[in-house]
Amino acid sequence: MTAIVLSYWQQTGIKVGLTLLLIPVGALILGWTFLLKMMSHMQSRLGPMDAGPHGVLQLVADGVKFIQKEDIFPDRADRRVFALAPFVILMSTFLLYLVVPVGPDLVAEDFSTGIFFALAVSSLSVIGILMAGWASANKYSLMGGVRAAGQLIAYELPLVLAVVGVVIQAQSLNLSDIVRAQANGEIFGISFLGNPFVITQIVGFLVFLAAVQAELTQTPFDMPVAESEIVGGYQVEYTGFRFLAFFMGEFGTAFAFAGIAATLFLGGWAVPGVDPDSNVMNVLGPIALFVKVMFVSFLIFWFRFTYPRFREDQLQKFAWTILIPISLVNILVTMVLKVAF
Amino acid sequence: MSSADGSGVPPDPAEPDTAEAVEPEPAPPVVEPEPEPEPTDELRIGLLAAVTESLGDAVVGSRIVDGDSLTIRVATPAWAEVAKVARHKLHCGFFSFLSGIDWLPSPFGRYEDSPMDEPRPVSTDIVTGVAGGDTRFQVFARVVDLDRKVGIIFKVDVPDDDLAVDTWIHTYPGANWNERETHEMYGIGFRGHPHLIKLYLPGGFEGYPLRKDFPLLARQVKPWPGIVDVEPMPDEAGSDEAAAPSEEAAT
Amino acid sequence: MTAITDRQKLAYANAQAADGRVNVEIETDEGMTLNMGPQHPATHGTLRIVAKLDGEQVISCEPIMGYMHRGYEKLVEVRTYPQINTLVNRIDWLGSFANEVPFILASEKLMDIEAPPRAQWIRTVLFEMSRLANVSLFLGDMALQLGALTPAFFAFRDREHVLNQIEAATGGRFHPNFDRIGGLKDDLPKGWIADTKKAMQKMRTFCDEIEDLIMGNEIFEARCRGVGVIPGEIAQLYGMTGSNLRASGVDWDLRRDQPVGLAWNEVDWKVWTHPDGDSFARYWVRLQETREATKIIDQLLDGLPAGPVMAKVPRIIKVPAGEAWVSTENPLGEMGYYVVSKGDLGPFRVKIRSASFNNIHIVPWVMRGVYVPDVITILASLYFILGDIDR
Amino acid sequence: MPKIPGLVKGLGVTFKTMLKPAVTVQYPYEKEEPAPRARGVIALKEDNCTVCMLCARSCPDWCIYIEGHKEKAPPRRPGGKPRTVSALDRFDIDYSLCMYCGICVEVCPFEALFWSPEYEYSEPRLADLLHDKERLGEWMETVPDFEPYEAGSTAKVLKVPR
Repeated sequence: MTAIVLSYWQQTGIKVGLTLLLIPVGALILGWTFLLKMMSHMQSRLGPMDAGPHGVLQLVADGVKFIQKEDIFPDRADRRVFALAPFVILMSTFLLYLVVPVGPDLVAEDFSTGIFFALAVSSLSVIGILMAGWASANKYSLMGGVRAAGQLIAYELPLVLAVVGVVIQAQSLNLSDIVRAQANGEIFGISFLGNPFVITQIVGFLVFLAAVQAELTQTPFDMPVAESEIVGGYQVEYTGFRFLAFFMGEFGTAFAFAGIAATLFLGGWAVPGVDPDSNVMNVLGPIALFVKVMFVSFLIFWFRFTYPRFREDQLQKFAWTILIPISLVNILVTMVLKVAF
Repeated sequence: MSSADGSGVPPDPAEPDTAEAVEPEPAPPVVEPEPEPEPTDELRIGLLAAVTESLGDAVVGSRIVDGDSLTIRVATPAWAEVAKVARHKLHCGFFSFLSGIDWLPSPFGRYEDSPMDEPRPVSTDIVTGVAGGDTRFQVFARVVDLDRKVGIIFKVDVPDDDLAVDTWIHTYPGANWNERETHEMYGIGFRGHPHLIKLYLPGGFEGYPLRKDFPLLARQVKPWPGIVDVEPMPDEAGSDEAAAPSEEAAT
Repeated sequence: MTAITDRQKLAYANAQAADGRVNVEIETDEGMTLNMGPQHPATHGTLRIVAKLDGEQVISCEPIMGYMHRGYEKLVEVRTYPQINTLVNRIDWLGSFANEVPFILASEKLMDIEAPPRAQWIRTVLFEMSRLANVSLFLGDMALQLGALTPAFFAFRDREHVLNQIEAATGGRFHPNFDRIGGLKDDLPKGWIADTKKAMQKMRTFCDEIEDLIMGNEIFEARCRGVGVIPGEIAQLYGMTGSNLRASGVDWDLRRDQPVGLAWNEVDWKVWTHPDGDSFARYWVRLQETREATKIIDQLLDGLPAGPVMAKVPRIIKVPAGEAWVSTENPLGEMGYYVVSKGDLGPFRVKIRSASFNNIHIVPWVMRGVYVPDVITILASLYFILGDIDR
Repeated sequence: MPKIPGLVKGLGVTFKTMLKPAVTVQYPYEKEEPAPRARGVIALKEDNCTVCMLCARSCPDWCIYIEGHKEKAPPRRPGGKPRTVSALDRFDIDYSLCMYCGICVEVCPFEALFWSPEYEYSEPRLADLLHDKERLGEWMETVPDFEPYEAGSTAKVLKVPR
């Protein structure tokens, strides 16, 4: 079927290029739709209106501005670590994108342990944040970095545990298989919608959303960057394109996580009523996934713009005494039901 | 000009204020109290009586305005005591403010003099206000009893040779910053205050800004624009053609 | 390498030393000193808090101020009474009309003048409107400090209605300079009362929104309940006033307890108190007071007496010698002026007793053993305006 | 009825607000009408000024600078004596110092100063904010009429001299 046969490095090049392109595009889409527009309207404002129709190019303009800016290092910063930190975070984002399938054949790397890989690489960003926090030679940065580390590690667990329920139901760690399991599944014999796991795994979905919110350091879990307390936390000393990298990392990761959540719980690229393995899905799939991603992102940002933030100790308490027990119970129930049916 | 000891450290509050250009005269003996109707305010008369009972001779002046205010001036040594009396005996639990006042007439006025005028005669007579006073500086404070809804203003003279009074912070912790402010603004010391550093001003600031003999620089660097500047008619009063702006022209 | 001259080095060292002076004073062997401000977003203005931390726990802290000290007490000594009026409404710039009132009242007391009833009522209306303008911003700002962006924008949006009405009546949105010895500068323009009532309706909607959006929020409660508890007695000794005092369970409101001639006694309203004394109580009390203020204004506008707005006052105002103290219940707390006059065009001395100065005084007491985020919560809930602290 | 948790109520508030139109006014393209009483800029009616200096003297910021000279004006009534009047040479208001208190407008006994609600006169240079008497005179066109008063008022509505 394939007319063109690409060598390994050509394939890799295209995959890497496309994925790298996805990060800023995803960040731009989320940034404009939700950060600039949805937030503004939730606050009775219009948001930026001048750069392009309804300010669509505002973030591009901001990006250009950031790139022009001087690359400033604090006096006592650990220069190499300081310079590297934003890119460590970007790398983690990049690796996340690799495993998210956007169509039956459209996936950069179809690992059989895809979701496991995704959750593993997402924790890499902790290292970048710690590096940034430490190397800035700033007390606020340090506090932000340490807060971030504590928070991300604490919320890694509910994140993983929430996914376990899905994995049990789908009987696979491969994201493409999870999508197919949802598309081909049925609930009590009703196969019209397939079986998006959000229905059976609603608890897992909510826990996953909460944990994602924390992973992304979005309000109400944004203590690492809490601008009214520690003035931006680990980002406080960054300017120019390094700050831009942080920004892209944050929103790119949000995009990726929304993609993962959509894949795990909302049926991914599958569209109800269309055979998931038909070729048309390679065109329809990305669109379907994009719609679902936007839905999940909407939830994420809706919470962000409505809630105040927790305190650090309350956040930990929330993770360890509420989210983790709930997700453990959820796993148990899922297991029992899985065996029963 | 104000005393500037130039050492950069906050001056010792107990240090006598000798650097004054205008040595404060010993104040006129007693300020004539205006003839006033006898107060009829039972509540405030009672409070005054209670203070007098506790402090005896230390109450050196007082004034009651019916239904409005009670001002009590106490002798300098009794300043700390009067706070205790107010809080524990009169149950004035609410501390409103504490500040100082410099009764020296300002040698500068409102800076609205033409440089061409004769300098105004500057009076150095110290006329103190309500409840009298014997010194150039006074410290006054206000406490309130929220239950009886009555406030008392206490005043105390600050001796000219030893610009210090006792601190109130052991009785009213809220006096802390007020005393620090009074200290930096007037140079009045507060004996027993543990942390009498500057509150508003930078550490190295010299001089005491709220003293009357401390000039307000912002008004000194610029001439007053209100000086009448109307050129007279050239043919009028035989003034010369160069017509230096005359002050009297319009007045 | 970049060449740094000795002069630059010296300047840098001096700057560092000046900055460090405060730190050294409370820095000891252990712990970390965290310097919040003067450019910190949570200190809305230029307050600076130097806190000694153990981890994220505050061991002791010391507020440093004076970055905005304008020397009002010195400035008023070279100004005439009308000129001071425009100066003092810059003390608490969010509720500026309320700053003018006690000063004018003190001057009127010395001159033995009383403003006509219509002026008194309009004064009260504008006073309460400045309370709305001030406190509504607090309702949004405290949420902002706790990380919720949206209420702050709601506050700015709806405060606009109040500011527009203040502008329509006085000509100044922020600094009305409308109060005069003996009355008011001008009467109300036509249609103002109806517009103001509409604005009050909007403010009540705003209060409902805030209640749903933030005060009922479980996260908000978790952040505020039990944080920064101030017992009523301590609050009094530190001179805390206003909503902060009432949130500590002390039923004390100068509007009711120390009437100064304005029209509060003529209408039906309620003093709200809360027994808890924590940050949540302070927020709660202020929200109730915002509602109460809209009710006060509505009632006052309904009963506005007819008549002149200015008493007979000499054209050149000379205040007879004497001393007078007048304080009112301003949006931030008790705002008072001790005016000493010697019969001149300007006062001899004015002691300005501002509310925030005393409200913030309690910070070192209340911030022992709290977490860094609680510092923000407490500061936000105490609610201060820097101009009101530094004067 | 069980209590709706505050977390959900809050989401409702933001969602509802999102569906309502925004209140933003797109400033350079659309403008809000300031209140007629708004203190935007001070306008000078030069003919009415008698160089009495009252405004300059009562200005708390010392930002009004006035110079004048005496001159002969034609008599009011035909056949009368020529009058000596004071004419303005200079009337500057430094808007970089002005704090818009309005005391000058209020003290002016000859109706020479008025408030205009115009506000768009910012300048890139501080020195350009010093408006001379020609500039201040131009503002006179933008001065609105005084509004009528609310019911119950006994104040008289004044007229702006045109």
